[in-house]
Amino acid sequence: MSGTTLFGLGAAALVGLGLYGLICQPGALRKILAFNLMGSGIFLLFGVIAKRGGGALFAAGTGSDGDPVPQALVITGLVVAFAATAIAVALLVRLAETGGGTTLETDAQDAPAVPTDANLRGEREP
Amino acid sequence: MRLALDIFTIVMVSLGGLFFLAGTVGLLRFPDTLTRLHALTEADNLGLGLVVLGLLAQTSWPLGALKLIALWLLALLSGAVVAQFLGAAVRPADWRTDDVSGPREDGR
Amino acid sequence: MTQAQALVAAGIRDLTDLGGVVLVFPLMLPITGLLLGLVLGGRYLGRFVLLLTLLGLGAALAIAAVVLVGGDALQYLLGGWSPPLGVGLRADGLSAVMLVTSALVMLAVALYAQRAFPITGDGSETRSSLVFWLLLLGVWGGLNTVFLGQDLFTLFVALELLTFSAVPLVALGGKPETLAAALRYLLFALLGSALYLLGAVLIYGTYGTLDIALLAERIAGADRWPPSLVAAIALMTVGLLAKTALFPLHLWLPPAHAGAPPAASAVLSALVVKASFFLVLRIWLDMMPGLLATAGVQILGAMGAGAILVGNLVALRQVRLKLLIAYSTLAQIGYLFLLFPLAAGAEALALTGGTLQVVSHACAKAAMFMAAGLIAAALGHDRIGELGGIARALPITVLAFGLAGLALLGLQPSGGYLVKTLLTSAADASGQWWWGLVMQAGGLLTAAYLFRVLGYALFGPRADEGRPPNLAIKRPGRVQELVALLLALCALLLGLLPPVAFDLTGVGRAGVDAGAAVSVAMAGAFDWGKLWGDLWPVLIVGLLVLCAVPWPGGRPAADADSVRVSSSVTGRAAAVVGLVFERVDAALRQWPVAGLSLLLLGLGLAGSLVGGA
Amino acid sequence: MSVGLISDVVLILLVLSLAVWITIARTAYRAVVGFVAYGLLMTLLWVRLAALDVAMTEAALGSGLTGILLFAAAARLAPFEAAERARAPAPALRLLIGLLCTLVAAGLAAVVLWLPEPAPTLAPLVAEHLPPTGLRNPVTGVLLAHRAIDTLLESMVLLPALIGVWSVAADADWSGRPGSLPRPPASDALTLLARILPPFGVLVAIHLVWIGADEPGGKFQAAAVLAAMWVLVMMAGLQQPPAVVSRGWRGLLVVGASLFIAIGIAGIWLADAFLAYPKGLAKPLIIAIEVALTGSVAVALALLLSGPPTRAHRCEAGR
Amino acid sequence: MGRYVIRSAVLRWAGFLLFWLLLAAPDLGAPVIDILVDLLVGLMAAAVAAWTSLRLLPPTPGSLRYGALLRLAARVLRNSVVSGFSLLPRVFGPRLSIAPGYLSYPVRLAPGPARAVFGALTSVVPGTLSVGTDRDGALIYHCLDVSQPVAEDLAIDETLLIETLGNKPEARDAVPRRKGEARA
Repeated sequence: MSGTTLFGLGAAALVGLGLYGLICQPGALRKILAFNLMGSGIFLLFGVIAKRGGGALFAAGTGSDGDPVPQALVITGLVVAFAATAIAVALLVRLAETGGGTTLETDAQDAPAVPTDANLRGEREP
Repeated sequence: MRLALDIFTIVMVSLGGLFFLAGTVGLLRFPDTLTRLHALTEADNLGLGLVVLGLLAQTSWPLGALKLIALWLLALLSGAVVAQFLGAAVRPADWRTDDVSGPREDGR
Repeated sequence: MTQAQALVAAGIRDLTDLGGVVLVFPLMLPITGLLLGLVLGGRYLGRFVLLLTLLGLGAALAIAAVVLVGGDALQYLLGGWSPPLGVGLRADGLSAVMLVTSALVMLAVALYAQRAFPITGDGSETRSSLVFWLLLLGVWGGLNTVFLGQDLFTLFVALELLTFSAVPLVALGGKPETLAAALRYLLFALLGSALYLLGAVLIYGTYGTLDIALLAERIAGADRWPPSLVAAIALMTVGLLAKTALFPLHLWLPPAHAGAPPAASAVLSALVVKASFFLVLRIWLDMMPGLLATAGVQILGAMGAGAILVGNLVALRQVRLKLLIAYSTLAQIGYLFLLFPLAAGAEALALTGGTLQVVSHACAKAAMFMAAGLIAAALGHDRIGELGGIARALPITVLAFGLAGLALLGLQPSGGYLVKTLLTSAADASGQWWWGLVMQAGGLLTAAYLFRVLGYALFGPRADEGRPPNLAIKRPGRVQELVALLLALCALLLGLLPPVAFDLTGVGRAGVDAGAAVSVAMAGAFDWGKLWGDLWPVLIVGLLVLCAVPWPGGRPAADADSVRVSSSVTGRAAAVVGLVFERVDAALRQWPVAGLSLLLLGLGLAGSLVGGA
Repeated sequence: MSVGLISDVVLILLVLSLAVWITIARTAYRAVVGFVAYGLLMTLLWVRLAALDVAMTEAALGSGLTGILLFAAAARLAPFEAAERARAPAPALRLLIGLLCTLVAAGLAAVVLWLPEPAPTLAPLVAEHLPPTGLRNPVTGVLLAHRAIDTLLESMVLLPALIGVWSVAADADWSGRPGSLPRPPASDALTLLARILPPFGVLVAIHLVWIGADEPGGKFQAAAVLAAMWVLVMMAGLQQPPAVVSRGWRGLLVVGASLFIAIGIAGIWLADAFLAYPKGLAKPLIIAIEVALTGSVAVALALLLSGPPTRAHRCEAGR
Repeated sequence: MGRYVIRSAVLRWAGFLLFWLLLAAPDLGAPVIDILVDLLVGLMAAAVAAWTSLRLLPPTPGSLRYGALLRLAARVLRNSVVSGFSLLPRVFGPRLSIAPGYLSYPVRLAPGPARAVFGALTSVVPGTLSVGTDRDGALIYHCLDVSQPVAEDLAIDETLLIETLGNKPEARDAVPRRKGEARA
């Protein structure tokens, strides 16, 4: 078994772990962490596939020998994952500040209040 | 000459390794966080310095050597800062004093 | 040919000469608008976006015209690089329909929201106006990219653009409940996109390309499906279902769509959930038509049926109008997924019906949310039991709501009627009568909650009597009312379009003659016998529901949920059934349970595809 | 068993045990500490996979900036953790979900083992189509030429995300400055680092962009380094985060994507396709786009970290 | 703008240019035009870095005394090595011969970059770690062995640093206090 295949198996395990955390962790921050874990497993799989498709094609002169397409996709994906984490953290911190707690296990019946045009405009003004 | 340089490298790198080992042993044996911090950061600083010194004999002059030295200085700086940080964070409460350095400078 | 027609034809020919580069326009218009809007800031943002949506509608109509007249899909290679290395754009009939629909709804929302997200007196921007207008553009850009993209990874980025723009719209109100709804939406959507991306990796690892057309060729050429392909399809499908909120993965939808400001709810319900559905369609119909022959379509159909039944029944029990509409969206998403089992037997009928459902629901649901927003703004609340007399104060708004409801319900000549007829005949043609039964039941339940709302609005005890003046009903803007009404009329009169207009659906797709299917469906639609046959069950349901509504001077509406306290026989029966479904729904909407459903659904889909080819 | 394989085994085992730690750690703070270490190990994995561009991005973005973001959040949310633990799903449900997740992971592992041989690849195509761009780093070629639309969309994705982060502010605070960055106690050590390190970071970032056309490096790595430096300066209190209403900063945010789109549209006439570069001008144009995008992305990343505007800074807003 | 600003701007710019050359490691075999373009970019990059540095760390009027700087560097280096080696028997010895404790050192340097440099410099030396400032503005050190003459050593270091920065060190008015008990 090659190291690349090994990393592929590791990626599968990371996805499983992340999936478990995302579903079972009660706290939203832990869910966000689990999402990042799962994401890095997926990116790692991209890396494995890039390495498999590489060979020595680019060995000369460029210092990289993978399939560059998945590598480029991972870079894009990393930036997207960071943006996702940032929004999630901002929402979560604000939710905690406004007294909404940090779990998402809210009961089915607590319906949100109606945001109307009127209270949208001025509701947070003192 | 080549041989002398190689021997120098080997000695220095081994000595550096010894300090890394000392840092790790200290990390395990020392009683509290602060003393462990001493062992880890400072022994490793010296260890890294010795390793860099050993490698200087192997790299190209002057670019490679300067690069190594720059690397070492950066590691020293960040090591010292991080250690001070951690130290300030774990300092016992009776030594914790509230913000005596006055209002921080703002703007620029 | 008249002179005007000749002029139009000439214009379209010019556009055809321009070729696929016109596809860049719907892609870049919202994105450039977002960049400009961010720098320009608040002052003229609303007007600016309105202008953009007008331009966008023009572009979408032009593309639709070119596609329809040309009779073939438009293609464009970005940067001149051809797949698999480069990324292509492609507009077939389906894309064109989606482009036009989204541009239309965007224009309506931009008109509607002028008053809700206005310019302040001193010209400085406010939080909600900047966020709303810019993210509206973000949503639009994401949608258009989804409709035109041909590369699975580009589509991933587009979906994320869409999600990141849609989620903050939900939280615009800033209350803890809406923040929680937004966070739940975001995290579940992220789970969905992670699964989708995982599928895309496996596809790349198997075929070395992410281009849908190339993949279709390579997959069709294979003797049997490799395991990685089966896993990829299951992962991508289930990820997209999570983002569409197909039952039972709908935990995020009701609070998110009900908690957003009305203008945003309209976009979210009408368009955003359709984007991920559209991708499921692309994958199952275009990338891998062989999937239609597997048991997977029955799973998707069953989920759709579950959505119709549970969504409608739970909608019936809602206390708040916006939540009722949100649950109605859940049910209407279900109709979309009936398309898959039906397409296996009768593709032309099912696809035409499904596409029409997207359009009709988009218009009707946007109109409903807009009307509900106006009602909530006027009353200061949206509790259904206290809507009494609102019809007298806001006749146009209630009319818009009612017409939109009729369109969903499926009475002639509405879009809903066409959808129902097409899908039912597809069910007959493919010998799957049970889906037809589900649709009939769904229609009656829709009638029930529609009449419940209208009953309160028309005949309920006057809620505004004896109110202090500061709580008196506030008049909405005339433009807002008219926009809602026009959208409702669009949905209602969809069936009166000439059948040739529906040919668009089939462009770029062999064997789909949508125009013919529609003409057959509309034939005899206005026959009195047929009309009566459709009408009497609805009327009976309406009467039954009206029995449960408190009349003026009757029972006090202290408990807003009249069905729960109803003493009539029908009320009791409905209450028991409703209660059971409500409990089921509440249990399914717990996060771990929804996660469990997701895993089971994914594994089930993978199992149903193993061994197929 | 070769040395390389042994180190791979050790590396992946370390990564997996850290992942388990992140999942089961008692507090979120510990989990985040684990996550930062995990990110550093992932960087090593990427080096082992011969993807230096990705390794740099992972180190700067996946471990560094995400780490700061999560640290700040974990510190602020620590008081809620007791309540969270009480809401954990029932053990039976957890067991069931755990079993299903294991099943999914096992299935994936099997699929990975069954991936077709020889592996399909676009590497030869990229090699063939790299010369017209004048670039020598194939990853940059894919990002800026062959799949330019992804890069453009991705730089756009940051803007709704940023607006989304801003959107959770209170209405009255809109004209304030972002205030979510962790502010460690006024400490000379951090200030010293924030005074000395950033110029070097700037040099490294410029270097990464400049060589990115030909060697590993590029705008995202450079932008992440720049953003980290700026965040350091703001955390040490040497500079205030900019107000979100500031037009100048917003201009910086959009300049990269705007230039990209402008050059892309010009390509319709000059190079016969949207997002195509005229012959011979490809490399200079790509470098121009990279430079502009670096600035925009760096500002976006730093502002994403800085969070929504807050009341605390309202009095001095409007500059 | 004083002359010292211009002087330190030029100096820093040159230093950053050197660092750039280290990073870029120009290939002298390349075509001349490429080398020139690279150099141009390097000049600009160094200018940007120097500008950043001037903003973050404004230059002060005094000029560095290079003799004192050398002596300071030598002393820190020597201290590091000596106390580093003295650490070895403590760590590896059968019983830990350490006497950790705190020490409050009333520092003469004004708060700001100079004091931070002092804190960092002394933290590099094994055995002492600056962990903050106390109420009177004195630096708090944590020492591995408080039985060593740590405060005296610190005073010598500080004097050298003050000299390096171009100021005359004033005489110490008081012996540094020593606080904290040995905890072995």
